[in-house]
Amino acid sequence: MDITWYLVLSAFIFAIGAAGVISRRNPLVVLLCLELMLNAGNLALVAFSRMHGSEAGQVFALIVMVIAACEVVVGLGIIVAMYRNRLPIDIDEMSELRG
Amino acid sequence: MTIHLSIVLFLPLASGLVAALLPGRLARSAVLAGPLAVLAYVIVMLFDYESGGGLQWVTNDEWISELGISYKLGVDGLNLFLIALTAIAWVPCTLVAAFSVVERPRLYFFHLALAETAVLGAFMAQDLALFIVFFDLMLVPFYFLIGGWGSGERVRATTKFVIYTLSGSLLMLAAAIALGVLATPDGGEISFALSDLQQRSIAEGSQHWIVLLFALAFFVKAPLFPLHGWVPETYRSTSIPVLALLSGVLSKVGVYGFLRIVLPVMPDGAQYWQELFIIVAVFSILYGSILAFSQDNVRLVLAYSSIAQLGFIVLGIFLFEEKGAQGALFQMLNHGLVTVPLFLILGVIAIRARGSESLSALGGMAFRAPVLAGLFLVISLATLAMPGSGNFIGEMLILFGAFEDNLVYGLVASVGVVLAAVYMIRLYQGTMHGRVGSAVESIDIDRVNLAAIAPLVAVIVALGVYPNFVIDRTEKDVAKNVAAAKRVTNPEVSVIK
Amino acid sequence: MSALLAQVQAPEIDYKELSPLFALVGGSVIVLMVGLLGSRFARAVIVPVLTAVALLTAIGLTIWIWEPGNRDPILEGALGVDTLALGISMLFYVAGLVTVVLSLRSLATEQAGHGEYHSLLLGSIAGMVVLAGSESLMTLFIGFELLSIPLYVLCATHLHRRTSLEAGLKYLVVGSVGSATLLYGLALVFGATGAMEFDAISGVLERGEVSPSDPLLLTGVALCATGLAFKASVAPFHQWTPDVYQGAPTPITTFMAVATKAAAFAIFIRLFDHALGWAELDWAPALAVLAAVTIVIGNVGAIPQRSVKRMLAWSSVAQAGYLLAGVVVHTELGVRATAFYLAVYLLMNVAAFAVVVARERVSEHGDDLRSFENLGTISPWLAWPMTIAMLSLAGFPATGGFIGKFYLIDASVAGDYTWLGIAIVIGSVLSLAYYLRLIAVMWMGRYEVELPTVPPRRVRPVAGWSPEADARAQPEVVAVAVLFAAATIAVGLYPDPLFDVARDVSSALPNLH
Amino acid sequence: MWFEQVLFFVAGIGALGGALGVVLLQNPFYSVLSLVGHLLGLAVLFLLLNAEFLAAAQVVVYAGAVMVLYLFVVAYIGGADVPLRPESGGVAMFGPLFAGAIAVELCIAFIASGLQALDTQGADIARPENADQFGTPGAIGELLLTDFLLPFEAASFLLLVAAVGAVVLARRRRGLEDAPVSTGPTRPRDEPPPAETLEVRV
Amino acid sequence: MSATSYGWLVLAFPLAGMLIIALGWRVLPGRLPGWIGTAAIFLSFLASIGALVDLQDHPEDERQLVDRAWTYAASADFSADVAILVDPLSVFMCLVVSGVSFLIHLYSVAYMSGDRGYARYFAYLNFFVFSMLLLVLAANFVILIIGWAFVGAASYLLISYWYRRETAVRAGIKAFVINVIGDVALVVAAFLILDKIPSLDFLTVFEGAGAAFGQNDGMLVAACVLILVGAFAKSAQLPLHTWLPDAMEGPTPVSALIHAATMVTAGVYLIARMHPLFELAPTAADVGAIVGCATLVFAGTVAVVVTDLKRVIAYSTISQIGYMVMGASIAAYGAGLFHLMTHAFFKALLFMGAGSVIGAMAGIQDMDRMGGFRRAMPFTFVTFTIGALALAGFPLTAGFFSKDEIIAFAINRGDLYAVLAIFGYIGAFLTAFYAFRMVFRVFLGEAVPEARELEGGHLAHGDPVNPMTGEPEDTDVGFPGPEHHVAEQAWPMKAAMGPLALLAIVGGVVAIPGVSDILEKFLEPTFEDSRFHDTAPTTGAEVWGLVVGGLISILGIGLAWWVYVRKPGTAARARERFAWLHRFLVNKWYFDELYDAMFVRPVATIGGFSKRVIETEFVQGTIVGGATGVVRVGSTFARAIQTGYLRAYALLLLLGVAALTLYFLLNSS
Repeated sequence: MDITWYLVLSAFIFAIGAAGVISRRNPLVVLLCLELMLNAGNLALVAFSRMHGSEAGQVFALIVMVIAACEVVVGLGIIVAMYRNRLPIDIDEMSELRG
Repeated sequence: MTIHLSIVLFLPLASGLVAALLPGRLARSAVLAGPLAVLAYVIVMLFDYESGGGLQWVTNDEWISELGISYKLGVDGLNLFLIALTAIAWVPCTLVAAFSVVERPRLYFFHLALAETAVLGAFMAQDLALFIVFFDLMLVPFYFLIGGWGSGERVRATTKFVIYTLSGSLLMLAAAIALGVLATPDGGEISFALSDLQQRSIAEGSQHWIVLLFALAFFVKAPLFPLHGWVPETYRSTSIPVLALLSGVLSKVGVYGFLRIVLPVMPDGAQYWQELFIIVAVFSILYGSILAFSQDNVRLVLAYSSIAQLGFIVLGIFLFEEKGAQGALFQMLNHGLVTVPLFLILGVIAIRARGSESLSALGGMAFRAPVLAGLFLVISLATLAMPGSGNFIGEMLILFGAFEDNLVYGLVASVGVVLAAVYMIRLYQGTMHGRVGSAVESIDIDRVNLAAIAPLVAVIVALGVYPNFVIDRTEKDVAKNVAAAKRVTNPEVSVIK
Repeated sequence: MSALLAQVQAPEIDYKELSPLFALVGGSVIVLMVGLLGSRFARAVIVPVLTAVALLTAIGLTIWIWEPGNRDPILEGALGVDTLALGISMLFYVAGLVTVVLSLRSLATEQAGHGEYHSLLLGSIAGMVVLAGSESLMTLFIGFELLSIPLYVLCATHLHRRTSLEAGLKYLVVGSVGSATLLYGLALVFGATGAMEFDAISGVLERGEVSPSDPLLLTGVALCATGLAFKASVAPFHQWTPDVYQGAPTPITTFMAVATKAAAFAIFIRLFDHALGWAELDWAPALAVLAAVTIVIGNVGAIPQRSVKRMLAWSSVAQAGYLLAGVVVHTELGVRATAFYLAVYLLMNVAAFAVVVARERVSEHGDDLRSFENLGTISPWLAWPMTIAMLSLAGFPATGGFIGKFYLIDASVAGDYTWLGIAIVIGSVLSLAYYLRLIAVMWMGRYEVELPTVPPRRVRPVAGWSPEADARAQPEVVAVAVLFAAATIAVGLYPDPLFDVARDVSSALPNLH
Repeated sequence: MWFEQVLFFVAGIGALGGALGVVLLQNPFYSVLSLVGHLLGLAVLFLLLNAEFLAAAQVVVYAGAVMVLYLFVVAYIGGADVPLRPESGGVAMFGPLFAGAIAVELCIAFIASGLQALDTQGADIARPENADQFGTPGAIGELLLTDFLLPFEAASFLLLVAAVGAVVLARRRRGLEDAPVSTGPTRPRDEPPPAETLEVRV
Repeated sequence: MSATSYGWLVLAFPLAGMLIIALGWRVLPGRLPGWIGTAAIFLSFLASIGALVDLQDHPEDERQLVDRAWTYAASADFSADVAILVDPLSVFMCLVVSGVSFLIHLYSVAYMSGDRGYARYFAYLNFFVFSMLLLVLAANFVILIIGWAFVGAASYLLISYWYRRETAVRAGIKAFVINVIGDVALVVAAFLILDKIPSLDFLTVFEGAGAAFGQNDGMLVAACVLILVGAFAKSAQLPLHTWLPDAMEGPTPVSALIHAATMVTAGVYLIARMHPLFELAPTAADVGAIVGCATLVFAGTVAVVVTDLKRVIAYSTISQIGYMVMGASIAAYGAGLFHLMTHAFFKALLFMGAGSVIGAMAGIQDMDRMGGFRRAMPFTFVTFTIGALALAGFPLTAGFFSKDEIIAFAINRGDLYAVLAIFGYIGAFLTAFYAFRMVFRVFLGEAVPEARELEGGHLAHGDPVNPMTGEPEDTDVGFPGPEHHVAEQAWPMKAAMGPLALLAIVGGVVAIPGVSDILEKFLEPTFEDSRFHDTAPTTGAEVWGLVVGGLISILGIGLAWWVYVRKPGTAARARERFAWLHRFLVNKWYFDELYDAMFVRPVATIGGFSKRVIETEFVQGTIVGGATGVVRVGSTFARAIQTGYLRAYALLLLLGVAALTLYFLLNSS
């Protein structure tokens, strides 16, 4: 299979993730969509590393996984804190700061 | 390399700082000491000055080498008398202020002193960037003085004033930097020193827009039609001593910039806009005069009259010819000298009319106030450029220059002279003569104001008797500064005499 | 096993040059541990002191290893410890110190726990240092995240306050979108050039192995630009800024305002002016437009604000626009101007925010304009620093802001971006509208100052009635305000030392014209 | 090589479907599960790209740890019963539009790019017998300890920081009980702070 | 002492007097200011005599002495010194001015006694004399213009001397503005000359004129016309005459001094001074002649109908100056100046008489209210009649010789000028008529109450009212305070009127055709360069002229006698018969209304318009409002997209990404 195929695939995953971030109101799902976007990046990285035959890309992807995990943790932490404060778990409700 | 100018420059600020720290009574004397010392210093300079001797008492130090900004001060015919004007004007205004301000006096004194330093700096600066620094710095104290101690819609007024002026001068900043950069030869060090800028030349094309931006800044400051939007509100709500300075001295900084910077450094650009600017100036003369005598508020009469006066000055400058420029420079001095006492007198009058400042409510005050009336009369006559006053010589030179350039402009401008007579006499009669206005009580001028105004009147008369004292000292440098522009306008004439 | 290890020749690690980083990381861990101690004293006093010590050590070490000129990155080309990195990281340290002082008695520290709070702070600073010095795409990304993730948490540390959590969540989500975009962009750049290290990338471009205008590369550049622009809050990626700045605890806002921006621009300079320098013709115009848009949006956005924090946030957007101009021109002068302005920007914003902290702790109006009325008479020691800060931000002479703008315009004009210089000027004019208003409120408040018309659904003042309100104005806060205001003036009058630093900083980058 | 191609398409479709599922499924619980599916698909693709170690890590760390964490939280706050009002119009409508635009632009970039390598299977990655093969744990590990030491260390530090952050946010602390009472579900709070679960992994 | 030092003295005394009075107003007691002022003028009169004597010692061709004090202003080719020119012409003027002024000061000492502005009055008066002398002694255009403007200012101050009278104030500003127009005209003229001849000094200019300008050179004509405008403004010639009648608001002695004897004749002096230029520009000279002629007729007609005593004299002044201007313009310089001198005598005399009558009438100036003062104030009656005779040009009085010499000269120039001469005779007839209209209506007929009261030996008292509007006066300012009616009793008034009466009779001896030509000879050094110098009419012709003139004046007097004494009521009947004509004349040919419609109104309208529309709509509205408006729109936009919805932010971010990527893709190759 040509590398391009993988890349196109990653592009679409990226787009789906982005669309999800915009259209979902449940912060948990939004976090999942962010994961999607990062994974798209990973796929591209791995594909390119295969293309160039250098493992740098793969290492990068590995690091990205860690980072993704961290984001998730913090994100979930905030959601939990919101929940603890009896705040509705709904992104559109979080719009007091504006203007 | 002398330190004199630096001393003169920072004396007021120092005194202001001291005043800000001293208790009330002492503060008053302290803040008076600064301007007085400056005045004394400047008077010595006036007589010590060697006319035609180029820049004198030059101070030239590196300030910000990285940006090519040097701390370069100097005095020549062009700014000698403007510095003198500043020194002269600040004393009476500080005096009046010192005895009239009640709330937060120390802060007031500090700003007043800072303002003097800034203005002096703008006049002394021989480095474009330094000039702009002081030019903008000026606004800070005045912002506070108007907003903090004015009357009526003071905050709105001061905000408008500062934004208006600064939008002009920031554009000028950009233009100035562009000038400095474009003028720098390849591999050369960037420098804003005027002497360097005059040597280096920049492409005519870029001169055009640079000059335009400069002009914007200066016209707003002057002010000239149609950039005088800030004038009415500011004049209405500024306290008298500050207003006197604002209208008498600050308005000169801009037009001075034309003579000092634009003409010598960017003659082509200046020449490109000459026609337009002359028309603007002439129109301002008419417009200002006409509005001046359709106003009822005495402050606004003077406000618009100074628009007309500055129209004359700009006209004189953009004739690119010795007589006109000389007249303009002389007129800057004269206008300052008459405007300051005029406003102080208006302050006196307002007090005697229970604060009323509308001509319809004033009148007939002369009766028990002959001294006030007399002083006011002399100043009014000088303001309308009565022959025998310095103002007359100034305007005559400008007119002569204008006629040489184009008879029509000259004639239109002369109409302005007649109109000036109308509104000034109207102002004088409206306050001093006629039926006694309601709420007017006729009491003669008080000591403080007399002490402030009388010397100014003496100076005015003196200039009327011997105007050549000024012209003789300024002539050569004026000629030098218009030379380039004149050469551009009519190449066949060889200029410097 | 041993055989395997034998094959692995470990990279030589230059501990000297890494020392500041160690100071921070070590400090972070130690602080975390000390924070777990039982005694209130240990938590409330020792922890901040240790943090400060860590930062001061870092400063000292930075000065120790300071050495101008272009130098090879260490750790297999991962990290550059050149004057650019060091110079900018100085700003982080100072900002960190200020934050420590400002949050001494802040409620955020209480709720987050002193140890955690400070260790997160140090962690974020470490991330900034890595980011500022990153010489490879991977380092860039890890630094980027290491800087962001603690900040997400810190924004939310007012756990009782809804707006604080909101700020945290917004920052997290939008930020993650930003970093995902950045990641994809990095991936594309890697794909196009096949290299991770900036030197290698610029080498590839220089040798023309990949045309600088290859679609793949440029798309990558676009995505990277987006990610970084987001961090630097450049329009149209600025929208998180006002909300987050307003929602976060003010000390953290201060930190974000000055440090994050500095980090973002450091990497902007590295990536664009160094790695992608050879593609200048492709990216410079686009960034220039972004800069202009940012300047306008930021300023007009600030005009109708009543909340001072929010107003400063918008103004920081505008400042980002000014700074970007220095990057766009892609000249040594531009880099210098940017670095210089970053420093000045730190000084004046810290002064301003310190005053906000002091006010919102005592006034029931929180950070609303109303709580600054007559400050000039109530407490001049706060009013003057604020005034100076505002004047400096507005670019009045005799303040650092003037010199900074002068420098930036100078750079733009010299780089044939005169119109960008004009844009900067116009921006400053617009900015007068709100800076002067604040000054008027402080000094002329007794008289009618036209406060902006209250928005239809009005933003509740962030602090004020908030728990912070019961605290009293603290001397250390005032001290910070005065100190930095004085510094602003000092720089305005005698900027030469700062210029020398800026020159060193710019000397770190090769192939600038 | 038809086998490889079939595998690509199967995995690709799996990944895509998983992704779509995440976005489209209303119940966050199912979203999580479909993300797991997506991850598995990706893992396969990684294998096809000679990234064995990465594929393994993907399955273990992601599909294992992170998703479990997710499920915990979802269960904890009951994401399911968050009232999902119909998506507010404009934004939700434009979202997919711009996302699609970006996807198209990226594809154009890939196709229009001048790099020949894109249309190949990738560079030759054959290595001598005794050396670690491309993408094997040994090779990656070696890289992590040599070329990419800094990112590696930084990442570990980042994990620590993130853990601290999670603690800060989610730790139960006195004072929360008297937090401003807003309409919200009141339920027993009995959960291990999620942070620890992750800290163990590091 | 040399003539020039005398000249400086002439200037110095009044100036000193002015300063002493002005600065010492608080300390000087009672009438002392008046006496100081009078003394100053007297000294300067003596100085003028000194100058005269000294000048006569010089040989004929060295009687034009210039003395520079200091450089006034010098820039580029513009250069002017403070310098005086002492030559027969200026000395002649000095004598007339200081002489008449002295007498009028003397008169004022009594007349103004009890006015609360006593000191102010004499300060003004001295200042005026100083300015007038500066004007006549000026050696270059700049100094000339300065003096020119100073006298204008002085006249302004004295017109609105009673500054709480609205009418006085209005009259003042009118006079001032018209005078300024004159000044500006002079400035422009000065430029036009400087442009060709690089100097402002009279003598240099006159020498260079011939070389620089051709005959009737356009520029020169323009310059001369402008000079004429200046002269007209000052001398109240058409169309700039309207201010003079209103100037009667000032105290009567002021009217006598400034608005009859001296200042208003400055125009004549100016034309005479500039004769070398005018002779190069005959066209301009003709303009002067025609305007002068028209003015003299016009003013005559108005004077016939006006009933305000002072204004009758004012219009007669305008008309008499018309003669002088005509004379000077047709190169009858000697004659013109001769008439200037005699006119100064008898017109001052007339005003003084009028003053004492008005005093007796308690401030009323309307002739309809007067009558029969013959017995009440005989001295005034006699002197006033003498003045009237001289004005009417009754044979052998001073006016007789001077006026007719001008006409004779005109006839002698022939063609066009002959026509002017005819009009001159018509004017003479009118003059004779209205002169005696005054005499008969004021002094003859039966005595009005005030007159009888005066015969009773004490003055009439009435509450002071403004003679124009009739509104009560604000006596704070002084006149007409109750104790002000001094009529003719105070000796200084008699002492002033006596000599003038004498001069009005015998003043003619200095130039009686065929008998004496002292004046001619004396002025010769100034005018010998004139082309018409030797074309003076023959004695025979002049004698004929005198005869005709005498007859005409007698006719006029006779008619007046017929109308007002023989058949009283004729006037009323005539008035009914020619009502329209009367209205036209009483309204002074509607000049004021015309100017109001032509200049005042339009300017006021423009002012109002720009105040209401341009300022608000354009300057504030478009420029300021426009800018702020744009900004406001921008900020509302920035605010509007800041919805606070996270997903909206993400959307914008995505949009940004898409746009940016698109841009880069388009740029890529």
